[in-house]
Amino acid sequence: MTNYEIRKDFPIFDGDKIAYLDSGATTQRPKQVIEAVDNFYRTANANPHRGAYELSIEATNIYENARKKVASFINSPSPEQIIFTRNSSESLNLIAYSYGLNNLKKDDKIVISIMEHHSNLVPWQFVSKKCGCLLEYMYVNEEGLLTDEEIEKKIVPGVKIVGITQISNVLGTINDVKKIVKKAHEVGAIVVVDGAQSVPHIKTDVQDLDCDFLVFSGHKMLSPLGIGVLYGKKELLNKMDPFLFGGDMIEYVYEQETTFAPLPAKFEAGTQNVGGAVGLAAAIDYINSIGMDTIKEIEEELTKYLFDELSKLDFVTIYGPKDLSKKAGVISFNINGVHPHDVASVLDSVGVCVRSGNHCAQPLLRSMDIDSTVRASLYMYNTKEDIDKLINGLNKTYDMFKKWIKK
Amino acid sequence: MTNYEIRKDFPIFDGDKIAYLDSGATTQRPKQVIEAVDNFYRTANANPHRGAYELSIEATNIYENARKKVASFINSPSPEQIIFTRNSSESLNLIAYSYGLNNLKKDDKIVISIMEHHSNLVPWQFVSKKCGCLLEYMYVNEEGLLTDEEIEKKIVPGVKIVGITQISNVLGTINDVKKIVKKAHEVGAIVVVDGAQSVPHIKTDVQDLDCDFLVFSGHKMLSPLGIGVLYGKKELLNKMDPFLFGGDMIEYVYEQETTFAPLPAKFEAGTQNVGGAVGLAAAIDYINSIGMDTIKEIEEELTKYLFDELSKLDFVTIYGPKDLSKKAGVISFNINGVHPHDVASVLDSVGVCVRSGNHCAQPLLRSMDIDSTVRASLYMYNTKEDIDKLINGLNKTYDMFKKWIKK
Amino acid sequence: MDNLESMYTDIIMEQSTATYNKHELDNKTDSEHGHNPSCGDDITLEIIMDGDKISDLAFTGHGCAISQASTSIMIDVLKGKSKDEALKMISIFLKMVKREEVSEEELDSIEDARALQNISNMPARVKCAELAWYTMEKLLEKN
Amino acid sequence: MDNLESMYTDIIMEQSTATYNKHELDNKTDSEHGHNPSCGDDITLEIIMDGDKISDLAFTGHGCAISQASTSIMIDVLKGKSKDEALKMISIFLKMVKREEVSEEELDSIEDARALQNISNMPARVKCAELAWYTMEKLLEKN
Ligand SMILES: Cc1ncc(COP(=O)(O)O)c(C=O)c1O
Ligand SMILES: Cc1ncc(COP(=O)(O)O)c(C=O)c1O
Repeated sequence: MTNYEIRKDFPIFDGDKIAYLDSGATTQRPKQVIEAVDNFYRTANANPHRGAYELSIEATNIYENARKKVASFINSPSPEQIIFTRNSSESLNLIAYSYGLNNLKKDDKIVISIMEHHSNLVPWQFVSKKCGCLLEYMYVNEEGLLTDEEIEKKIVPGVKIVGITQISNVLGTINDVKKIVKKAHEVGAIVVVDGAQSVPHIKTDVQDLDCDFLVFSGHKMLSPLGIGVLYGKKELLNKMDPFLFGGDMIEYVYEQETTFAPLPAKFEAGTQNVGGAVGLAAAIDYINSIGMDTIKEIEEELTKYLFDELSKLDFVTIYGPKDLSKKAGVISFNINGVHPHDVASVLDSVGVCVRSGNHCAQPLLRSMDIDSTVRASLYMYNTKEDIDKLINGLNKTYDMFKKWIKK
Repeated sequence: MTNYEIRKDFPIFDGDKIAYLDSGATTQRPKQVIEAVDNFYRTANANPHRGAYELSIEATNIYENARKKVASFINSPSPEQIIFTRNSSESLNLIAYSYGLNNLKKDDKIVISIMEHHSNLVPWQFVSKKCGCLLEYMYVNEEGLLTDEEIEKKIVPGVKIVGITQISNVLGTINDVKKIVKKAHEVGAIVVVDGAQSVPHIKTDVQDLDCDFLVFSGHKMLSPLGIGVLYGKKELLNKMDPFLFGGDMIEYVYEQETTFAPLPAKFEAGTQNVGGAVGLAAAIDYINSIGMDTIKEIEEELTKYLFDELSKLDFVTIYGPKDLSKKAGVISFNINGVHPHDVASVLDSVGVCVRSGNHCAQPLLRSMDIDSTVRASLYMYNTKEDIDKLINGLNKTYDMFKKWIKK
Repeated sequence: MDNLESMYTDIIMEQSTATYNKHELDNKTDSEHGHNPSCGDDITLEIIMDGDKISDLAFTGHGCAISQASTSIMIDVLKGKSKDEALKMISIFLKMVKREEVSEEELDSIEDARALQNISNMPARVKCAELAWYTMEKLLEKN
Repeated sequence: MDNLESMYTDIIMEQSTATYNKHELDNKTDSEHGHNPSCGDDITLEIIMDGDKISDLAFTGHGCAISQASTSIMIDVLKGKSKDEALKMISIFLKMVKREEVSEEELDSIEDARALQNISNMPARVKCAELAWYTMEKLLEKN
């Protein structure tokens, strides 16, 4: 399938009114996903796990099959290592509260990269304050890359947790997570991988990476909002205390004592978002029907085109890796002297959707000495025409603003 | 509108194959709700709060309008006191972690009723263990009612938190929350009201109740799964620490320090379930179009019919209030000598969906010296025919099992 | 009613109310507890192992007709078996109720427990039938 | 392009790059900080109150053209006003950009700040225009 064919499955592009270049924030949904959820609510909706009737069993099976699908998508050794959450942020907080607070001691170290999204950063500040441990950063070089020296220097004995995003949501940097995991395990640290920007785009194999935890969000991979995933190694998840308490995650409840259910129920309190899981399963089916290889090819071609076209604009500064083998389909840039918010407004007026701001990565931007950028991010349904619209819009913006730009 | 007319809006009842008597677990959805969500994903989907383009602003507005709708539905003084969560369980955990852990000291008391759902019970066990405080119970009398004496006896100086469900999900008991709140405030305690079973069924006014927190779940009031609500008094919410950390709930993020956004964003980390909020708003519109008074009338009539018909079966024991003015449309019962799970299976075979088990209320059932019950719970789309099917099913069950029943 | 009648057969109803396997064992060598949190079924198995052999087996607890019958029938068929024989029978039983493939021969080998085959038509109840067998598996694996 | 051109007018572009209001005040009597976390716009207002009167006002910080222009224009129109006059103008401005009803008279009363009226056609940018005015409101309420 080509991106042009794929695009037809997405109702929001009917009439081709918008060039949607903000898939890093949230993707659009194909009709296959929308219809799967719709159909669930029309025909199979019930509370799973709790009923003694067929409809409820059906809902349970649908939910557990979604879990199996997610497990095989990231090659999890077993489905019960897949915990459904609301989004990546909740998954990361679950790890911080349930693993972090209970395993870190005074003067232990947590190391994360400076390019982490706030969701893989602020929870670690919380843990480090509560536990009296140290939060340290791996910084990037001028190209936005983590060097081997930096990794070696920061991941040292005493480090207990390493947090790393597989792909930066600002610079598109693809980090060598496998290397970082290896190094971390050598010093006895566990590794939390933020796959929010990677799992939707590149084949992710948790056993190959050997990471201890991996999180991602359904809404960044064609699913409905409100469903996220936490993968963890079984021995870690088994040892962890529950995070949210309530219905369905218990075994026996006495007035003063409670025993908890085994994985995965232990981490899923209350009525779960079965509709969301149905959507995520349908999204994985859709992605598999296209094939991760095809998706990668489409994105690589578009990324190169976007990068080349942007590079031709001498009034634009591009941030992050110039070596495209280390860069995913996420490009941050600025028109020199024009604020990204103004750029985004002009682009919006010509039907181009990009994001402007700090992209929930203030420490990274501060370390690069910038306040904000314009970000274009791609997915399988984008086309060269979308990029051409962006480039035209940037030229128009520059024309509008140039007489006011201070040199 | 009559229940027969309402019923036509619910696709799952097409062909009238099932008598769905498990709305206490989760309700069915009218086409208006399903279509609203569907339409959002087809036309207006984007990440709210983060974009600089119209589509994203539209998503933001849709999300904030849903918040306003929820606020006015429960008469919250302002929309920012409405926090969107995943479900009631998450809302209760938010209170337990963020208010409970930070405000309770050794030997303080938490008082909850014995009829609380595990979701308003297990989190308080967690808090009481962490803080070294005492968790005490208000017990019910033989009819499943909290007496004034019990309330007076338990809510005394030293109590800091009172947790109370407005309607029991097992017995249907309607608690006099207003009286409990008054008493609790007299001794300086705050009150957490579990509205999961009440908000969908009876007009709930947080200002009239004067409760400090109220939680409920969208999926028990015609909405999609995956969206819940926490209401809190503004001064409490403002003073509380954030619970989940990450994107969109921050103001400034530095490497070692973070300042947080004002309400409601402070409590909503990461990309929110806008689709879920759209569904909840559509559900509220639907409910308002019927009218809470009409809903109450329909349910009261059905509850009386159900109770009367069940009472005629001499092989059935009914639990909970006999005074129907104190009982909502939730009735637990047993066929004497037949296990509820077997009853539910026979009912299932004749198309009647009820729940059997302990209904996430083990301490209540233990205090009543039973292991489990059959529960039938009603909503506006149920009919006398549903109840007739149930009664026929019960007669059939009794016929099947009677020769094996031990006296 | 087909599924229902094929499930609540006379054998099963009789076994569900039978009490001859339902008691504690004076000289038990081990025991194991099993529980289905969603429905509340709760049983404890007690065993007397004689070397490799299950020389006695009994249970206490409560639950629905299916779980009680399944437990009692299991005790009937496993008593006197060796650990390995018992584990094999357990695995065949579990495959049978989950509707995985089992041969006629295998079905024969689990003796009267075959009476529970039709439970596989009622997914809501498979858990009830499984409880005793999973609990027994755990118990044997410790021994 | 209609909305866009009516927004990025010469007045606004000029004010967005003007620097005469952008500096610290030596004898400030108070200051207030405003921030839009979603876009990163960040300003600090400094004020010299002379009794009830705003005798001087200036700002530092950074942000988009709209927020910078709105801040500079606000300083122009509020300088010399009394606290009450200023609060009234702020409230009219905020109503105007949110598209709530405002009379011709009211619009006149906010002087040059009227130039920002068309921002109400671009909901994505209303926040940018509001930042300075909300910050000023906070500042005055403390004084
Ligand atoms: C009284 C009561 N409280 C809390 C809950 C938990 O709701 P949820 O499962 O949506 O978190 C329920 C329903 O299961 C309930 O009936
Ligand atoms: C790298 C990265 N991590 C985490 C997140 C947070 O995801 P969510 O908002 O779905 O919780 C995002 C997206 O916003 C992201 O890009």
